[in-house]
Amino acid sequence: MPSGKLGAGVTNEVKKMVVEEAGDDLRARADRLQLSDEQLVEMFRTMCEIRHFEYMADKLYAMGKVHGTMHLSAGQEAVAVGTARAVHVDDYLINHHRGHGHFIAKGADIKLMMAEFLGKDTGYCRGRGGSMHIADFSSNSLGANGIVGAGIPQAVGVGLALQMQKSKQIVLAIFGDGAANEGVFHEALNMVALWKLPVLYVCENNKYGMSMDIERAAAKLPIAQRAESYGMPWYCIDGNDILTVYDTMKTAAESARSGQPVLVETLTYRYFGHSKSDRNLYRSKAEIEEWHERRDPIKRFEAKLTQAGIMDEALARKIDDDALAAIDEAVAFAEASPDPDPSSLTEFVYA
Amino acid sequence: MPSGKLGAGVTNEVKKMVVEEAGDDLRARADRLQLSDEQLVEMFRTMCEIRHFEYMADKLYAMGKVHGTMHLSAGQEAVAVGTARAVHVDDYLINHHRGHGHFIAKGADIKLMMAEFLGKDTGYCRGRGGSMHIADFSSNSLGANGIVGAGIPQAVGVGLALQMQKSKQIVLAIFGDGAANEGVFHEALNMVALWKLPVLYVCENNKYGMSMDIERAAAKLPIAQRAESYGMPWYCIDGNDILTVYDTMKTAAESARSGQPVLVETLTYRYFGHSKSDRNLYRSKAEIEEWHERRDPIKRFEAKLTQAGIMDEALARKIDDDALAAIDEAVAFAEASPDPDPSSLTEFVYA
Amino acid sequence: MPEITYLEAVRQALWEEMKRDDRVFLLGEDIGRYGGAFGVTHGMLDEFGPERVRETPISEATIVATAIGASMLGMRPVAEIMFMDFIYLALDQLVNQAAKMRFMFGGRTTVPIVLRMPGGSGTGAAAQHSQSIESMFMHFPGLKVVNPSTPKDAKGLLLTAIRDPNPVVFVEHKLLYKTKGQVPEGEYTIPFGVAEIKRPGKDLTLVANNVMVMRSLAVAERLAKEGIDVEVIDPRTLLPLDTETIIESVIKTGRLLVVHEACQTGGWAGEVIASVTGSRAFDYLDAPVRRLAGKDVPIPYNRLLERAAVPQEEDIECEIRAIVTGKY
Amino acid sequence: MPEITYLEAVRQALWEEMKRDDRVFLLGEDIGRYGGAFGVTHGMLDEFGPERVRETPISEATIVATAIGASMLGMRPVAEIMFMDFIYLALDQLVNQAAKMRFMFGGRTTVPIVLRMPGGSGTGAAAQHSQSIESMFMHFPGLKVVNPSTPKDAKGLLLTAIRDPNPVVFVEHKLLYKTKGQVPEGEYTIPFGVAEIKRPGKDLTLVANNVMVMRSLAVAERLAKEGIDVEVIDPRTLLPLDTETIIESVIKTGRLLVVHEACQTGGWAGEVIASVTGSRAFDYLDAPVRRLAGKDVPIPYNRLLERAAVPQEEDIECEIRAIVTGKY
Ligand SMILES: Cc1ncc(C[n+]2csc(CCOP(=O)(O)OP(=O)(O)O)c2C)c(N)n1
Ligand SMILES: Cc1ncc(C[n+]2csc(CCOP(=O)(O)OP(=O)(O)O)c2C)c(N)n1
Ligand SMILES: [Mg+2]
Ligand SMILES: [Mg+2]
Repeated sequence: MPSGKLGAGVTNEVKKMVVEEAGDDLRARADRLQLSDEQLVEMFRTMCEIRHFEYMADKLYAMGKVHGTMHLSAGQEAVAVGTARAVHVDDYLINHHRGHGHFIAKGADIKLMMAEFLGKDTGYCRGRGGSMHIADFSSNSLGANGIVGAGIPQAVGVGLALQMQKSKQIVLAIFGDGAANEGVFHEALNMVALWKLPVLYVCENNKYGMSMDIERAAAKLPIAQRAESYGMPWYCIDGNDILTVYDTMKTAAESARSGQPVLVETLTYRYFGHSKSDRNLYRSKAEIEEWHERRDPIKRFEAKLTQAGIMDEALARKIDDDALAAIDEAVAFAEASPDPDPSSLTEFVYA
Repeated sequence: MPSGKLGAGVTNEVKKMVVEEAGDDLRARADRLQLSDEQLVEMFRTMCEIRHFEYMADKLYAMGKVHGTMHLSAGQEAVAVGTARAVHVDDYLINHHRGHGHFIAKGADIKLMMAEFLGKDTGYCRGRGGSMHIADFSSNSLGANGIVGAGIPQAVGVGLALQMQKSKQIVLAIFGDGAANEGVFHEALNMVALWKLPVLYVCENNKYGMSMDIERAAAKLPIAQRAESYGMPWYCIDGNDILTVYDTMKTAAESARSGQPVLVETLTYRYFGHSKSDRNLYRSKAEIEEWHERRDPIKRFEAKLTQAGIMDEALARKIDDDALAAIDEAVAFAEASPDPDPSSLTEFVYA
Repeated sequence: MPEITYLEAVRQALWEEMKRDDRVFLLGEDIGRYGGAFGVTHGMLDEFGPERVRETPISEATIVATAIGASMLGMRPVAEIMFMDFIYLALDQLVNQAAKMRFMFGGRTTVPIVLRMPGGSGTGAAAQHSQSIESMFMHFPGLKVVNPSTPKDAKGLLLTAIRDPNPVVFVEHKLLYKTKGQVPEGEYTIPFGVAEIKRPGKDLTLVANNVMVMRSLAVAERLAKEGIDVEVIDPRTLLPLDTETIIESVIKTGRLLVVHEACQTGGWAGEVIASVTGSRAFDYLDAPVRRLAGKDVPIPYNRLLERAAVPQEEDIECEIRAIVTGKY
Repeated sequence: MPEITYLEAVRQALWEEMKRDDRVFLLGEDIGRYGGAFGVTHGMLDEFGPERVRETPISEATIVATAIGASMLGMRPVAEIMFMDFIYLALDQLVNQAAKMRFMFGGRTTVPIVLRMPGGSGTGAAAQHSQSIESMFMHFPGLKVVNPSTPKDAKGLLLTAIRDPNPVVFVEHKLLYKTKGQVPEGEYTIPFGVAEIKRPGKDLTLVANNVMVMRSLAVAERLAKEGIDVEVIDPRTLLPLDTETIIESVIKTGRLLVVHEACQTGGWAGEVIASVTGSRAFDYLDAPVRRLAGKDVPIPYNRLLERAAVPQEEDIECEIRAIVTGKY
């Protein structure tokens, strides 16, 4: 049983954005979840890689090497990794604009991601898509979306195809708290519930849709309780506690696989501004620090891993350094890559 | 207290579409609702008028006098009249495609309605709109809509204007069970709840959206329970018992007037096919007869009025005859009216 | 060759392709027992079952999104948008998503969906059920826009549409459903981007789509008796548009008239005219190039107004006379 | 006259009109503290408060519907659609509702709403945040389409838009926000349907909108030194479109080139060209009428590809030379 509550309204806690992580110690929990030390460490490593990717992206932008905008997910690493590890590698992913972490967690090649981010011909989308449109069809990553909420109804079609093809795969569809106010959220949840499609919806609630505090955008919280309108099970969990995420997603994924779609809301926080145009006028320094200090998903996981003796200080540093090195390598690859040839402009409009 | 249940899931009954009408006898109930005999009789009379209007529309269509389609509301008269009498005459109405009854109940001039239905220049819309687009801005009837669900979000704007203008009026927005699956339903309910707008949403659940049985279109019933996603009160009531409708709408309207929007679902049934193209292949004769025989809103009200001695057989017949006569008069007026002058075609595109 | 209606031709194409390729399925509102608002899919539910003739809630945006998602997994969805006017509800999915995906993703995916939608006026359905917006879709690279005027074209082009790897908007016309025409025996397809000269002529090139092809041909036959020889060209697909055939014709006739029901301003006639007047055909033009199109008004309910809103045979005839006699 | 940016001009118009008329209010996403994605409404929340600078959830269809509903009760809503590409989500409300209501209802109501939306490429925002679809709106009778290229036009036309009783689509361009220009002191409005000759000339008539006006003027100045005298016309409003001014100009110059960033196929150049070649100006044409427009592709992310997708100064210069020298 996942530690997130099924159904029961955790409204008040959510309103205060205070969600206590499950109490039981890491070791016991990992055993129950049948997670080996190697797996736990790999999860930590991937979180570090995502964190470094995002800070590097920000740095490259500041250095004027990026033409375009970006939406960074630093602070939300536990959702990406905990979810990706809870589903099967061949399950499908429909991503959203703040999707770097989910791609990396699903195993994307950061070299090709970085190349796409810098608009190079070696990138996942041959430099045509950029940060907002990274996709990797070879690994069933169906792509990110620049239109908020637009991937939510597309998951209905992916789920329907899987059902018609009698596949055992599911589709994981990620979106934000703000996206849940688009009309397609309603149309899609009704349909997946009605048709019993293998869809796992994950709402990354990072408290804001751009500058809009969720409490000024949604009439009732948590977002996840909206699933009840469709008789769909839902969870609202601490998205910064990776094992809570993993645990919940395991249960949710199996439910989806058996034909009962689920909506999971993960409470988390974005560290960077919404995008390059953000001056952070709508939230307080104190709030941002609070999340960095007390709720950082990586620090929390690192502390537990070391407490449990699964990782020591030195290993942690090494893992982190290796992750950074991998990012530097990706940047080198991307920078050394050629731009697309302008004469190829009209390619790919039609198949 | 209305006889409809607030919140509590009447799901099962709804699934079976068996909703018992409130037990208490008419007299006691009318007294509690402070409805005079005159008012009760007027309500009956208006129901008869709507019924005759719809049958006449069907007849005119069969006679080939109508160019275009129509959506008739025969069988749903109690919703229209019970609702219209529960709100204030100057409250706003946003209507849907099956809207004849609501217009008549709001006091529209059936001559001008019939003229519009026949596409005459004397019609409410100068013959430009027809059955699907009748509006009467002089009486705050903001018009019907040919796009299913499109009026639902427009009510947000009307409610917002009323709030900004510090008006005491509310807006009544009518839509069907099928319309509740459009994305704008979700966007709009979230906003009216969030902004505490004076909006009363009425979902006329007549069991089908065109040929689509509500159980094949909505993942969970009743439709009204969807209001909980937004913390909005809701009712699911017997829409063929006019006093239950009146009673519930009174309470709901006052709630809306005080800034707490409400969603009321009225269980009813459409007698005619969806539109001219309907061959009724998706529902059984038995079902249709069942509703005619056991649940007809006019028969039920007539029986109670006579039982209570408020109206006798003879008066009932006279009222019915007068209503029919009024319709005949409207037809005569419409048929005697001129078509719009083709040279006026480009008028009204711009103000 | 058997004679069937335009409606039957569309159904035959769907039916035969579903028999041939089990990745093909239909989705939309009331397409099952009801057979769709115009009866196009009548009988298909019994033949193919509710999985492949999938009825949806009234949620147009998600109908199109569902087609997109399924197509990315190798399915071949054909969605019915009950009336063309309703596509606005799904335009983000069609334009920002389906049309742009292949390009945004660097050619690494395809979105093979077909959206069937009846357009046009003439049934008294008024402003929200009668629009002709095929021109709009031409402005969205990534889409293909098909617009048949005969049963033969309808069947052959729909088969091509379903097999095309790109998103295709397949525009039908309400007034054509009951019209009859000969259709070849057995399977055949008609390529996109190939206009058909429905009637050869030497005095004037008239380009028209769907219902206007029928009306223009009727007028052309009448005028032929007076020695006015009109060449009637049906592009059949608006995107890709076969400008070569039109340019060649104008070089021959020296005169061009484009006729469509869609509102004149912003209508596809402008695209045809710009393509011709910017081409080598310019030097062969003997007269101003003209267009006869729907008035710039929403479609009215009243029968007389509705008729006056779009080109009728008498309007076409009068415009042709004006051009050939140089009087306007 | 004071010099201000295009962005400040838009804000000034909103600010002054909200001071003058308390029926006017703003609604949209992140238009408060954030000031909108481009900062246009920055500072207005503090001045006018959250009621009149109303931030909404991310629900575009209902943003437009809310404006419609409020306008029918006498309010004057000005909604911001953060990026033009998002309007597809609200197109049913804009086209089936706002544009058709007055007509459907027999002239008994008006829908005075303004939708501001920035369009255009050049910021690396890729396919879903860079489209130019002003042409599309021209095809929807009932709407008015405004598209200013200078701070002066932006302010004067926005005031006119807010006071207009009809639904108005007000298209801004991201690359123009920071451009500066002189704006008259005090209140002034600019009427719809009146093109402005931004530069008189006698050799060729060049019609362009927003960013392309700027680029065309730069090229025109360069070519003037070589004695090639280009007349640059900015329609300013695409609907209504001032075809008379363009026709008069073509009668004078005998040559026409239309330049826009929007994709060529189905773009508004076709409308201008059809209006001219169908008019009395036809007899004065000395050369094929040409258009130079965006390539028929979604806007790519990569800087070089993005630049190649829309007309640049060198492309405009080269096209002008080709026309005046008759070489193409
Ligand atoms: C349809 C649409 N509306 C608005 C935007 C602009 N926009 C981009 S991201 C964003 C906020 C989305 O919030 P949320 O869904 O919570 O995701 P987050 O950015 O917080 O991860 C907005 C308003 C958009 N891209 N698409
Ligand atoms: C957006 C849109 N989709 C589909 C239709 C076609 N249509 C007209 S009425 C209708 C059924 C609506 O069902 P409901 O909302 O229950 O109203 P009812 O007709 O049952 O009164 C449909 C599908 C439409 N007019 N608009
Ligand atoms: Mg968010
Ligand atoms: Mg219904």
